[in-house]
Amino acid sequence: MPDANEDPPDIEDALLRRGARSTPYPAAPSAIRSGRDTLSVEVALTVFRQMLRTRAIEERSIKMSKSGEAYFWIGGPGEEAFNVCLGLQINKGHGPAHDYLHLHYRNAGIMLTMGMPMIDHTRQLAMRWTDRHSRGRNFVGHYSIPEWNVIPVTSVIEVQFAMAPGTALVQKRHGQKNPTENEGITVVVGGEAGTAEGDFESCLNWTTRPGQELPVLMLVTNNRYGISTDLDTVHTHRPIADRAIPYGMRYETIDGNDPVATWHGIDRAMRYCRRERKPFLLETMVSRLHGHSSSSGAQRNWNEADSLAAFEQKLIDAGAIDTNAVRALKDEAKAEADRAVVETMKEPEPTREDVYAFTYAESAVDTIYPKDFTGLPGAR
Amino acid sequence: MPDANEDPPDIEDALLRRGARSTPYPAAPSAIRSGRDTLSVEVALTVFRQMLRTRAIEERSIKMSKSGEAYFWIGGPGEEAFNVCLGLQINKGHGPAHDYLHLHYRNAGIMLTMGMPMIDHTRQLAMRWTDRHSRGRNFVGHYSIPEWNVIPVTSVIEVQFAMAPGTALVQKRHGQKNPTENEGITVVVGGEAGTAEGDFESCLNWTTRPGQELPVLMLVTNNRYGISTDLDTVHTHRPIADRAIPYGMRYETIDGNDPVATWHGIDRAMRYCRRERKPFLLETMVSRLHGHSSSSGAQRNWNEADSLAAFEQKLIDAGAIDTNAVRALKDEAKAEADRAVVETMKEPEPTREDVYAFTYAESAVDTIYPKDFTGLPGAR
Amino acid sequence: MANMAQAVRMALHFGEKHLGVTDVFGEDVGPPLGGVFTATQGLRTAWNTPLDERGIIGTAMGIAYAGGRPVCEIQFCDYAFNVLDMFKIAGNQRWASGGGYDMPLVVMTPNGAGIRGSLYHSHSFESWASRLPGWKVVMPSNALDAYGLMLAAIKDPNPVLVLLPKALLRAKDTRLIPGEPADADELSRMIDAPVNDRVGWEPNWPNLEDHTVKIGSAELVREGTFGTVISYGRPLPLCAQAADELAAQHYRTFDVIDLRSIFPYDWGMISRSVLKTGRVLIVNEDTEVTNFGEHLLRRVVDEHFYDLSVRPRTLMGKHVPGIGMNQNYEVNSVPQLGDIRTALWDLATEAA
Amino acid sequence: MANMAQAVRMALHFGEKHLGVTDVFGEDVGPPLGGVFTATQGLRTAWNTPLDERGIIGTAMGIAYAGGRPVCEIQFCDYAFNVLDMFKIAGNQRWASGGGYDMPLVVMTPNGAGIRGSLYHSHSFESWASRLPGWKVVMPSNALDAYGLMLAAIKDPNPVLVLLPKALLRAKDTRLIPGEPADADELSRMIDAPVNDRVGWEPNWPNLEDHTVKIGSAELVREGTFGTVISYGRPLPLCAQAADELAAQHYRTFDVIDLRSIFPYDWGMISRSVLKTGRVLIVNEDTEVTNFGEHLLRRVVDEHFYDLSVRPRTLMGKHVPGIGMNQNYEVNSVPQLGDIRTALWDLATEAA
Ligand SMILES: Cc1ncc(C[n+]2csc(CCOP(=O)(O)OP(=O)(O)O)c2C)c(N)n1
Ligand SMILES: Cc1ncc(C[n+]2csc(CCOP(=O)(O)OP(=O)(O)O)c2C)c(N)n1
Ligand SMILES: [Mg+2]
Ligand SMILES: [Mg+2]
Repeated sequence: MPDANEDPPDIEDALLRRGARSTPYPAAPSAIRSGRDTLSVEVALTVFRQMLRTRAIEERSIKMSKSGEAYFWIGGPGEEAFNVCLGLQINKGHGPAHDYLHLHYRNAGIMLTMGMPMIDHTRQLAMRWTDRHSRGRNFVGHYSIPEWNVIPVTSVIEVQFAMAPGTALVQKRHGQKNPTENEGITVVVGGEAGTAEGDFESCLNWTTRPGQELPVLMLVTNNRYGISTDLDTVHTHRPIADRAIPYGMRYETIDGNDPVATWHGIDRAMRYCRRERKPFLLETMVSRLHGHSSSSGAQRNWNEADSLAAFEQKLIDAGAIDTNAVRALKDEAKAEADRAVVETMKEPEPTREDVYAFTYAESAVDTIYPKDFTGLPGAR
Repeated sequence: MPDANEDPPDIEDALLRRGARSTPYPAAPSAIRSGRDTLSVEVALTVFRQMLRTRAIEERSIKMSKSGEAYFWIGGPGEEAFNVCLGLQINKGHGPAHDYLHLHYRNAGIMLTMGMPMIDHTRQLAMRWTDRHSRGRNFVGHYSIPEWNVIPVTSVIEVQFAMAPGTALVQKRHGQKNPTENEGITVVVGGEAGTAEGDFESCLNWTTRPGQELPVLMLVTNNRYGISTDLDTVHTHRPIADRAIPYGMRYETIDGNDPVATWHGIDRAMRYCRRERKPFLLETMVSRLHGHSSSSGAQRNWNEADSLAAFEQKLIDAGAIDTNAVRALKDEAKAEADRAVVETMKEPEPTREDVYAFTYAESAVDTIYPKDFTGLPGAR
Repeated sequence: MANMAQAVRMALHFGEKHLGVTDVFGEDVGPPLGGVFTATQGLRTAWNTPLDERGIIGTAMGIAYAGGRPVCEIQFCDYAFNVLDMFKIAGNQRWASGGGYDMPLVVMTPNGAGIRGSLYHSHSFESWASRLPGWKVVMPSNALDAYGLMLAAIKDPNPVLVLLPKALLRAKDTRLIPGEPADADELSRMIDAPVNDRVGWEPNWPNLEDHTVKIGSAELVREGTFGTVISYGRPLPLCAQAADELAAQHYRTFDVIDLRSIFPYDWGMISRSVLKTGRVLIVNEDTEVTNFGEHLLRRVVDEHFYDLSVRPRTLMGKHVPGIGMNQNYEVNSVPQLGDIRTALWDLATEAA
Repeated sequence: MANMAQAVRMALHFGEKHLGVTDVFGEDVGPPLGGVFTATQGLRTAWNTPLDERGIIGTAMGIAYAGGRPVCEIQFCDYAFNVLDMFKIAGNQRWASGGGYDMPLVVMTPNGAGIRGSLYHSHSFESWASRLPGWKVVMPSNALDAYGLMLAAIKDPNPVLVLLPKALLRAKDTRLIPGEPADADELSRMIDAPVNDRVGWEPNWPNLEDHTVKIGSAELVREGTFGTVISYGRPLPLCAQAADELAAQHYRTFDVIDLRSIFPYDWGMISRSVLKTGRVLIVNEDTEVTNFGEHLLRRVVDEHFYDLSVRPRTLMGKHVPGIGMNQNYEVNSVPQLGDIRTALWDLATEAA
């Protein structure tokens, strides 16, 4: 298998910024269609493969949480189309010329698609010292990758929406001073229930100050539930996307279970943010295939639509792939996930000595903690 | 002068719940008009007189803050039309059959119009123990009148919007159980800058839960400034009232400097809340005649439109009142304010012994503080 | 034999039936879930709110203002920090309004570490809460006290915060709540919602009786002479266990005080015990800088400095930004049984 | 001769010019007002925000994440309580992300009572702030230190909270900030915005120099042998004055320590002084239950119990729901000069 983890193949112009590589699958039809939207077979198959990989790591993760290899699981089975289509269109890199990502806790697919190896997911899940995101401190899916502008995910619902204007402000200024680096945007993701927190409104407001509009792509993954609470019981039956209206912000609601629609919905919204340097609110309707988290059992919910199964059928029906190739891809993805877990479980755990590490950055102006936190001031 | 403080005269059907009394002024024309709206002369003159009284107490209050009789002043000169028209239409009383008021700090006019004697305003301003709202503890305009459902005003901007759904919930249930007492609504008032806090959104959201809509009249007094900050620099140039749109809430923006328009705007919104048992967002455009507070000098700003002067002119032009009668009313109002101040300054201040008083209500299940707070547990 | 979650649920039922509770609400508090720890299953007045802690506390205040009797939940105390301003207001409004309004409000929230909850399901809240004048704050360490303190909280006309130690919510009590069936399985059949299909499920409440643990009354759970241990909540059973071990193995006995009420606290019981033993250890799991245990230590020093035989001690959580998910973080951040045993031993054996 | 507000303003100007400060922002921080206490007048990067504390701290964090150098203001610390969760996150994100990101963030906010500010312009915040691991917290008691601590805060790559004693913001220092003109009127003409028409006004900044007060370094402002007084912020000058009075009138001298840094604090200086005097008084104006001063007392008891000659003391604000507007409330709620003098006298004269 090509090392697609580190460097996913290039797709259309949205991806031109990455090195080119051709897709391994011969394309029978020229495009996959959904309503008026189409996706080239090349892109469609890449999306499909990344969706499969995402599903594989999620399912393996759930298994880990049940087997005792890990403890708590939360993630995004059912959101693969959204995660993958977003991950493929990110302007990846470090600093304000590139996109900043303020993510939710169901976004493994974004990271895998951007090139994060699966083991960087399982290390966090298994609470290893090698966990690059949190050194075994945080829940799974709480990523942090400075090189790619992935801001540390925190469990506190919606706070990422209050931070997003800050990164976007720096990006907008950076682009004004450096016109060739005027494409970076801030991408912020959260669930629909979380939009009831004031921070969601803060983001709407702070990104639309007159003359100071900010390039923030606000993404709401609407799975219609906050844990057990049905959205329809706690929120007026209008789309979350309507929240953009009082701010004159552009908005749209798309079917996040349809990868073709999702690809283009994200593309339209992103293009607008990148070029206009203004915000966009995009709501994607998604499924929650394994409930909220391992705390609610993480059993598969067969009543929810499965974007992956549907897309597989669609690609087969269109002659873009055959069942043998699908099986091979699935096996590959599962094997990749298994290898990550095996490797992970060999790795060291944090120790007693690590409790305080990384509390403070080195400081030349602090007489007590010049290097890092070392216990109470002057403690022996 | 009739003791209008305690019991303002009745006006039209909105006021039928109070005892009848006739107005002292002969009405030459039959109605005062503004656009398509009209107000009977009787009502117009009552509004006018209450506006004069409100202005008188505010101006006297500013003087107190400058003379050393008081310290800090904040209030509502420029919002008289709004305050008076609202105060006259409140369903006054105690308990869920009547209106609950969650007020802003510029609402002296509401209280005077509802019948609060001026001295209950100046006692707080002069920090007397006789201050019924706060025992000399809080800033002026931070009213609290349990008998009239006036919830304690707090300086923390916008929190009243998070509390309003609670009183309205009790009212709605009460009305469902007691169909003859199904008219009480919750009235919540705040400035336009404060709508940037998440609590404003909490109110929009919590009052529009499907099937659980709540009778809350959300009022925004838009004077276009938060202290020194021009709304146009920190908020998209759309009406604040648009914030109702994503929730399917009814909304309107009215000219709060026009008492006729204001009367009817409030009447329409209130009628809707009372009858439909649902929320309404009403934005009133108002003036800020003396700046933010005494901290910014409280000088008169002559660039702002003065609803009182304009209404006086309008009434005179219409032949509803003459200049002598206006002068007499003004003198009366000023004298009333002066008397309140003189009386206030004779009254006692709180003492050292009062510091802890009223921290806790009596409790039969508390072994340490059965009556009230008495210092640290077991303190001698 | 009820566990603490069941005890809370039964107390709330008692509150609905006999004490005028009008609303039990919060995120996932109503059907179908009945609370992330099942503490609100089957309650008549339970309902689900939007995901908005400010709305929860604000609405609770409004209900209380209008004469209702609300009990609301912050799903984890870790999520109370965006609404501390409203906690403050709920606590100060009576004072600020010169006694104009009471604020009969109960907020309950799971507290502390011990469920492998990582950063945001491990916070302790009692030190923050103790800084909220106007509030009363209680924390049970067992199911019976949870029942009794919850009833006190409901009856008290002031705002009361009930902190529930997360790690003890599933711990069964050895004692029965008055009215509770003696058989734990029977209780479960009566009041635990079925795991899967809950449509049409109704609880079958036992005929519960009043049992009120008064606010401000601690309990002396062990008696001894070699020192005084003051604790509450999750570490309390560990303190009792450590004391038992030292008593059995080394004949060193201790007064172990379960404070139960954080504020107001039972100064009388603390004071009497300190006078008797002259040795004090205060144990809790909250972070150690500006910790409520330090307040207790200050009171002890204020009033009993000259009665102390040896240095009074605290054993508290480390000053860390969070409790890490890996257990090596947690066991080295919050006091464990071994730490308590060692601290007790040192306290008892230090030469006066 | 600058007052504290001017000193902060000059420090921020120095920060913009030499230390890479990119944004100074908050409610009314930008033109025309330049801050409710004038501390941000004339600054090149100052701007006004919506009335939204969560947006302020959140945006500051975002700016810091993206490589900016933000200094933001919460208009009064009294309004920081709806955003404590984000304070916590700003403090824990480095630890939580295993050192992935620094958080070079400065938050400044006026603190404490003394301006007749009633309930909501009188809160003290240092005890709350000291419970935020990952943060550094400083509080100057004079203009020169305000300048020096603000520069340290800006240079430090960690989140630093600068608490400014409200009541001292207009207090002039006797010393000059390096580069400040000797004539206070001249300084005012150069950097104070005109009261009325500000259109076109530009400050004329003096050529300021670096002067950094390192975080964690206290200052011994009085030396003596009869006791150790530990304070900071608003009560500090009162402690110095009380010490001077007792020295002049009764020949009782004291070490008076201006802590300056709340966290981390200068334990070395405290420890040395306590060893010398054996008598300790800790003074601040925050409410007394779970007060940072109680933490300091606990440290003293932990490490110097057997070095103490007499009971160590605290003098703190009362546990009240608020500071009342009428001065009779305030003077009986927070320590006054007379209270401090009495406490010092008692400390010095208690028989060992
Ligand atoms: C501020 C805060 N309150 C409560 C929680 C507990 N909690 C975790 S996830 C969740 C539901 C989130 O629902 P939604 O925003 O729709 O996201 P989803 O999980 O459906 O993707 C809740 C209430 C939290 N993490 N943070
Ligand atoms: C939560 C909070 N933040 C900041 C303040 C300080 N403050 C007092 S009034 C005010 C401006 C309010 O503006 P607006 O809401 O428009 O009301 P207005 O004063 O114009 O009537 C501010 C920022 C406060 N009182 N509360
Ligand atoms: Mg959801
Ligand atoms: Mg305004």
